[in-house]
Amino acid sequence: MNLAYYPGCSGLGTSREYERSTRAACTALGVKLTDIPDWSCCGSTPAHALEHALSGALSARNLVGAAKVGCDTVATPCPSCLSNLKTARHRMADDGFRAKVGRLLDQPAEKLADLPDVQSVLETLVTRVGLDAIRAKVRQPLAGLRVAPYYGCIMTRPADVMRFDDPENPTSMDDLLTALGAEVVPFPYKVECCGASYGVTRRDIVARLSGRLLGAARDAGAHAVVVACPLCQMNLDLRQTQVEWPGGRAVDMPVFYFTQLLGRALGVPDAELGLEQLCVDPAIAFRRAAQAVAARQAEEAALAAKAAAKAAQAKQAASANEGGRA
Amino acid sequence: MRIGVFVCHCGSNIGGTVDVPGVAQVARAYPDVVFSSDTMYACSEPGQAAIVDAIREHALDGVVVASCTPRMHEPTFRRTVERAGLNRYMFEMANIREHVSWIGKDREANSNKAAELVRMAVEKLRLNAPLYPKSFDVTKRVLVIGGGVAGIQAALDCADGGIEVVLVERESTIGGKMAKLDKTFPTVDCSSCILGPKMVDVSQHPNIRLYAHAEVEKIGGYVGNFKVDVRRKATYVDWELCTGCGLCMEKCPSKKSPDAFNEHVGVTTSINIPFPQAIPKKAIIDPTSCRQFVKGKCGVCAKVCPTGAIRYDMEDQVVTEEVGAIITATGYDLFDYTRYAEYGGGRYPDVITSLQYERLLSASGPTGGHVKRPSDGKEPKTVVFIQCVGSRDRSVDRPYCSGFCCMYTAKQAVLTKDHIPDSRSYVFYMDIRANGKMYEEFTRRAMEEYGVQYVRGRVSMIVPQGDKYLVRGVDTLLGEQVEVPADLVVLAVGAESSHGAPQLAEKLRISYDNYGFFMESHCKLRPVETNTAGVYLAGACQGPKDIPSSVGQGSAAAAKVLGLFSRGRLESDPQISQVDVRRCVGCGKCITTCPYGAIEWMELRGEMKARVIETVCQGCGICTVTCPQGAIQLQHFTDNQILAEVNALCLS
Amino acid sequence: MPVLKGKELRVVGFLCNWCSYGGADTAGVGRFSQPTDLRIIRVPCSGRVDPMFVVKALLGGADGVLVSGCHPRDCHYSQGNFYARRRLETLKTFLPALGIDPDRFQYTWVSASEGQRWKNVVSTFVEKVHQLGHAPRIEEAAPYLPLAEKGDTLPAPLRPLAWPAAGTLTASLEQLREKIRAALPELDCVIGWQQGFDALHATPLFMRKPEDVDKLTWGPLNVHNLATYLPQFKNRKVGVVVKGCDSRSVIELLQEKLVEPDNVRVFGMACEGVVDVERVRKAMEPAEGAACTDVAPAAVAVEGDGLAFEGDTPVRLKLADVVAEKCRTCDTPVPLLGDVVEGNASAPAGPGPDAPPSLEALDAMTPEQRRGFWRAQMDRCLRCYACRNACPMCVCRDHCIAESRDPHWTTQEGNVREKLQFQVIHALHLAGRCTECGECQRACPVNIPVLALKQWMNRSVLTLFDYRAGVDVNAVPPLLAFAVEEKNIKEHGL
Amino acid sequence: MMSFARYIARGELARALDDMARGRVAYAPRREGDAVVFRPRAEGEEPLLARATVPPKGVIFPQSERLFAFIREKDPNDPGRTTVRLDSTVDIEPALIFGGRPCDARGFHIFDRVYLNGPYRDPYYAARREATVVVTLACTKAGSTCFCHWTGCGPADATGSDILLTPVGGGDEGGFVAMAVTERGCAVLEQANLPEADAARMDAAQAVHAATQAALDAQSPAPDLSATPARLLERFSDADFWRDMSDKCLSCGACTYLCPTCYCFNITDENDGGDGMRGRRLRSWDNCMSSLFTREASGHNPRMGKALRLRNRVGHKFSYYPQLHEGVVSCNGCGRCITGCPVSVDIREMVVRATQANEETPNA
Repeated sequence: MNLAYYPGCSGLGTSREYERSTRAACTALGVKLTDIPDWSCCGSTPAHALEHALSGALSARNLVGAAKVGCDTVATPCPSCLSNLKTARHRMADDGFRAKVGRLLDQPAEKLADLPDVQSVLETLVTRVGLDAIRAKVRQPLAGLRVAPYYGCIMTRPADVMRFDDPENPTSMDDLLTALGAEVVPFPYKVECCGASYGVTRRDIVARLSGRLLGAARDAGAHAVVVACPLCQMNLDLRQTQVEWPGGRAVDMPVFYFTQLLGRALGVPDAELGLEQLCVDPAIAFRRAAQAVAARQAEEAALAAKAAAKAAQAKQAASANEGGRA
Repeated sequence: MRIGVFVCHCGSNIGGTVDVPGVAQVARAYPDVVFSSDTMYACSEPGQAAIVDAIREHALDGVVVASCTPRMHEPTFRRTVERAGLNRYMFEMANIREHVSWIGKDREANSNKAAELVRMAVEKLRLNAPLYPKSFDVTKRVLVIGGGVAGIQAALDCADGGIEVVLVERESTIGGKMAKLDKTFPTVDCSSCILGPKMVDVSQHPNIRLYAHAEVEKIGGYVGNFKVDVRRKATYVDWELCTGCGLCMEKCPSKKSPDAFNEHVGVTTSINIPFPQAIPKKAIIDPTSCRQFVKGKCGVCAKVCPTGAIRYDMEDQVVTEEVGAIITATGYDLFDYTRYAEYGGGRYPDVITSLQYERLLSASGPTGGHVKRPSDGKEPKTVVFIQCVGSRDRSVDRPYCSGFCCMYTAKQAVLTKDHIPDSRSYVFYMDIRANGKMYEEFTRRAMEEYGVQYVRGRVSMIVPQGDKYLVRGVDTLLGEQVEVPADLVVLAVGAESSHGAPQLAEKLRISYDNYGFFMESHCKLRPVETNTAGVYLAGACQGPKDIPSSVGQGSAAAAKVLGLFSRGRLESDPQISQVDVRRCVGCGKCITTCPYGAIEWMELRGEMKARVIETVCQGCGICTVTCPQGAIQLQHFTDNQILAEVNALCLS
Repeated sequence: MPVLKGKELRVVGFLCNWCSYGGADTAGVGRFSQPTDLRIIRVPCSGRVDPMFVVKALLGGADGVLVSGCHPRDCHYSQGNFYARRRLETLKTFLPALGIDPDRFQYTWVSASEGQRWKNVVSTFVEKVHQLGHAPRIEEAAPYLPLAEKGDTLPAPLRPLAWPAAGTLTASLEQLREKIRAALPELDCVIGWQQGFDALHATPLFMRKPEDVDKLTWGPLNVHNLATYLPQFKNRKVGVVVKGCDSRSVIELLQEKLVEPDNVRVFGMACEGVVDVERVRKAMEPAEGAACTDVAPAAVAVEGDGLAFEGDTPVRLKLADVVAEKCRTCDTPVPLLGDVVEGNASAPAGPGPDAPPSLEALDAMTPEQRRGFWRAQMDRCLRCYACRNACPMCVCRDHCIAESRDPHWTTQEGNVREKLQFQVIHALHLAGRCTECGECQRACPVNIPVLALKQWMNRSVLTLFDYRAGVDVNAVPPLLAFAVEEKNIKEHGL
Repeated sequence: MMSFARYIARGELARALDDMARGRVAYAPRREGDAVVFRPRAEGEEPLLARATVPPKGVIFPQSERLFAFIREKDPNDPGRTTVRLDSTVDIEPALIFGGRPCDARGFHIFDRVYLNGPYRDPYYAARREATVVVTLACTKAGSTCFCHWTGCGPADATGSDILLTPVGGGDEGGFVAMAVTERGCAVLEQANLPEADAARMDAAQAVHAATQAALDAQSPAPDLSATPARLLERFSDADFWRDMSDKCLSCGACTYLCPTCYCFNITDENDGGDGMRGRRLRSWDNCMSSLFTREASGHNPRMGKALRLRNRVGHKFSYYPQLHEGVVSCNGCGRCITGCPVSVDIREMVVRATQANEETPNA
């Protein structure tokens, strides 16, 4: 499988660990990622607020680059890049828009007509690699780890453009994590907003929204939250002490990128997964998982003991009347 | 030939952008036109009288009226010329309103076009021949498909009118959706109290033959002489012997089989009688959950059945019925609420559909009328109703309003207060549609007397919180977001076409819209008829509607059928094909392409020829094009008549 | 009162009463403004629209013709639009053969509730017709007769075309005669060929008595397709001797049940190509302007891949130069059915150019040239209808609409339009039925290349329905059937 | 009359033709596709000397001609009353036919007996016949299907022609001896002011005629057809004979429309377009081999089968017409019906077989 890879700016900056773990996981799964030569920023959130054609051109430029490399699909980890690339490709259907972008990029309009398709790394792993293939390659199942999968609010919306999973109740990450051996807790806020870029201007909003997410994860009994978006990870992980926890009780809740857990399950050494970059110590989650495993084993042992005792008593009664008969 | 041309002003509709007198003047110069005049309203009483007088005064033997669309007034004017003694088919129309005056303001071009359309009509009329309908006898029996309230009403009215009725119902009992209701708005009277007696009348009426658990398989023939194959699906219980005592239900070991009647709120036994007032009150085995079928061994019901009515080896059986007319009353289905993932429909046990809630409210329901939360059986204190789930929403391809959800939600809110006095109900709505008699007053009482909290706004999401559900929405009147912690959430799901409706439509050869509702002949003027003669519609199969409208349409359809049969014999449409045996060489191509099998072989002096069966031919004309030498000609649309119109335009 | 000069063009519409006529009404009720050019003719169903109505309008001076019916699956008569779709798509691909711009004819589906859509359909189509302007009339086209004579630019044949030596030929011919003599008693007669009025012509032979069978010949002069006589023997037992191409005509007759299988006994042998007498004559003519055209050789001998003509000027011609066009690409040298004498036929044609030479010539012309070509060729038509009566598929012979008053499609006017109109009628009636036996062109006393129209039609039928006539006895000709989902018919832009 | 003769050198032919056709439309053979048909000739155009595929009869007896137009007019103040006005102006333009053969020209003679000298004089035919000069080219070679010498015609028969040209001497130094047959022929020939044809050339012409006649007699000696009219009548009810003769016939119309002596026509009324108030009465060629020829309004057809129709065609030419016209056979032996027939029905074979004594078995 030959995919063009669009890392996105945060991959080189605040979400380095997401970038490293994505590459590690893909290599482990045999997925060849060909970086788009001379890729540039996709315009992220501000660009399309200013000028649609310019924002479209920024993304189209990258897609043209991908086409040059001869790939039919572009994979990108970050939902914001995914949204910009997909919207730009979707809008190429409109002749007027395509002509304007064509002038900006001095590319002939027809070449922009059929640009390569765009998918998130999550979608590529689940649909093209396939859960069975991933399950087969799991070395270290995430036994006992209870996770709350959080997709963020733009990965699946707007539905007719993104065309990924069920827009209101996506399940791809849930299935992936289950395949890795983790236990997914029912998490109602999968696609509710974490406050995104308000973290800079209106910290109070992020505090409330992210707080609610973390509180729900805590109440659902999760050991950790798993995300697929650099901005969500920052709001939930970096600002964990600043958020308003519903019910007041703050607790350390590690926030992983799904590619980190994927890499770990596939046996990739922790150093390559950038676990040390996380603010809340990931070890807390693994320790809780271990305790959970131990607790379950203890319980099974007790059960087995009880069953054995009953069997022993029954055998003794049988031999008693046999003795009687004999 | 002596032709009269009448050009209509239609007030200003035509006169406004067409020089009507000018067209009438030009028409005087057309071949065989001996009289031409313009008239203010041709279709009006004086207008028609003027035509009759002109026919008599000028001894006309053909009339052209240039006015509106023949689809609307051709029958009217045909009767007019018939009153004046002419044959109905010595008449042609030129549509100079919908096709000319209403679509352009250029007076000169419009007048010229109108003159040409009149010229085409005159040229065709010059080749028209009088046609005489043949009469054929009618099977005075009617088939009613669907045993819901509309079908029951239609069946009873037809039976009371003295004609035999064959009622075919897909489920094992008639009653349809209404039988599942506890109470009905706006009077909150008990649904089975008003429906039950009618269902009993159906079972006891001598003129009604009921086939429950049966489906229509094939329909052939034409109005007055339909031949219908009905597949009576296997019930695995011999209904002749079953007395409906219910002993088998008590003893049946598989108690957890799906209870479709109760909308899967509760569970039931594999062999069951859906509800106490079921008609026919007979047991039926669900082969998907019955151990005898699934595991191959059980036989408890066979052992306990006092009359030995159990037949595990029962097969489907197809019976053929001959009927003269068909009334389709196949009702509707509910929108699949799982498509709204944000409401958690199908995932959260206490988020249920309105019909499931109706079963919880119903005394014959699984909880005996006590409202209990499906998750833990506790009585809910806060109930939230959400309107327009799967209605008025283009994103799920359901842009239409289902009409009755506002009313049954108000009713359910009122009943909730009755059942749980200290409960508190919320209703999230966009607009309340309460346009029937006493409807608005009823919803007002729900708001004022029963303290139902109506919140104007849509619900964005439902989040389980502990054992409650946080319903997050907006109150657009206050301009704030709202969160209601609810014990139970009831989704007012909208109506959609009954599953299998498109396939039935193709069997009936009627058309349906892209939501699967059947197309009526004219939305205002002929709501219960279809474009296929002899096939009528009643109830929600034609579009979402409440019980009063459905019953009304049931009676309307019955009235149409009684009117159809009242005339004793039916007249066949003379606009059918005819074979000129001199020109027919017996190649059989027309027989191959006739969609109705209306052409058969005939031997004439040792040669094989084609012959048209008058009563079966529907007048489509496919055979006339197929015949290379034009031996078979569709009357009133013969090759020469159409060529006359083409030549009037092109042969200059 | 013709159309308003300068403002309107002649646009004729055929609308089905139940859906599209209703859609036009709804557009009217909705007051959606439309250009005034369109004149609507109401028909019960799009299945009632005969492609010849469209041709009659276009040849008669219409600048544009629009047909509209119910959407597929929604026809009031359930199948009308399915048949219409096949008939009208076949017509649309055939119009260019006459030099008529196919954009001048459009068919589409509009339902009774789609007022807005009808307005768009009419406005777009009328706009398109205005772009095309007045339709050029075929009878006013400049006559165009390409100078390339038939003989000289012929591509090499795709099969060897070598008749067996005289000895083996007569041996297998004797075998064939034996089979016929054996079958003769229980047959009314057996149709074959015998020597004609000169050495260059064979003529059909009707064998009833054993001694007639002695006259049976087999060779490159057996040009006639004897299957054309079978329909007249409808309820009598008859035998017929066929070449490979003729056998396809017998199969097509059986497909359409125009002859009963147990009333027809077919005999045949391998064929190595038959002569085109016109080409032989051209090759024989010493010089232009000879006093008398049909100077015939005294005798003709078949020698392998050539023909030896004795006579005052003995000449030897290569078969490849004088053989009929159809034989160059013949893929059925051995009859496909019947009691066949296993002669040693050479290999059938391998893959070759997709279009036969005369069709390629027609393809190469511009629409203007095609109009001029058909105007010039049809000018000399005598309306003798030999092309119709020689055609095995034309069974309605005495009742043909080319000469009937009811229905009155064609007038007795001697102009090019009426003459060409019959050729279009013939091509449309043969759509999906013509086996390209070439008899129509061979029978024409003034040698008009009418076969090119049928070859064009067969190519359209092949692309639209991937169907070839007269190959499978059980197949139904495509225009006598329909498919709910058409594989190769793409809905048009309107 | 034979004395009036001129000589046209080969190179001079085009110029001579222009002079002779002064003030007339000249029709000459021209190759169109693979057929040679008579078409109006442009000034100075070198005429094709090959024999035409179709006879020139269409110039004088058109395939379809308008007899008259009828115009319906309405009384302005009473649209009920309509009067019909006829417009039967016959616009004939003087013409000249060059390049026909004696068998073509004699065809006009057969027509004249019916349309001019018969009980009813046809104005349309008469107008065209008198306006057309026929310049015929004598034959120098015998075609395989030529049998003009059987029917009273011949390779140099001048009947029906105004001027007879005979090619003398071969190659480019040869030329044509032009003999005027009728006064009109003399006048037209005079226009071309050509040199006198001296005795030597006249003899050469006679020699050519004789040579062609000899070639014909050698190729197919003329049988004695004097008894044919009677024999054909005797054969009238011999169904087997006519079945055998007509088995292979396709009953199309090629033979009749190619025949220079077939003069049957059909009359139909056709509506003009425009305002529908005008129409035309057309006379067009008809073909007795088609079943429509004798089909009655009821659908009954006295000659339903093609055998009966073929019997009528042969009988008409070799029996019925001769009995009406002093034994003149209405067939010039041009052989076009044989070469033009898709299945090579040979009228010679039918006539000879019919003439032989009855006792011989038909299928000999």
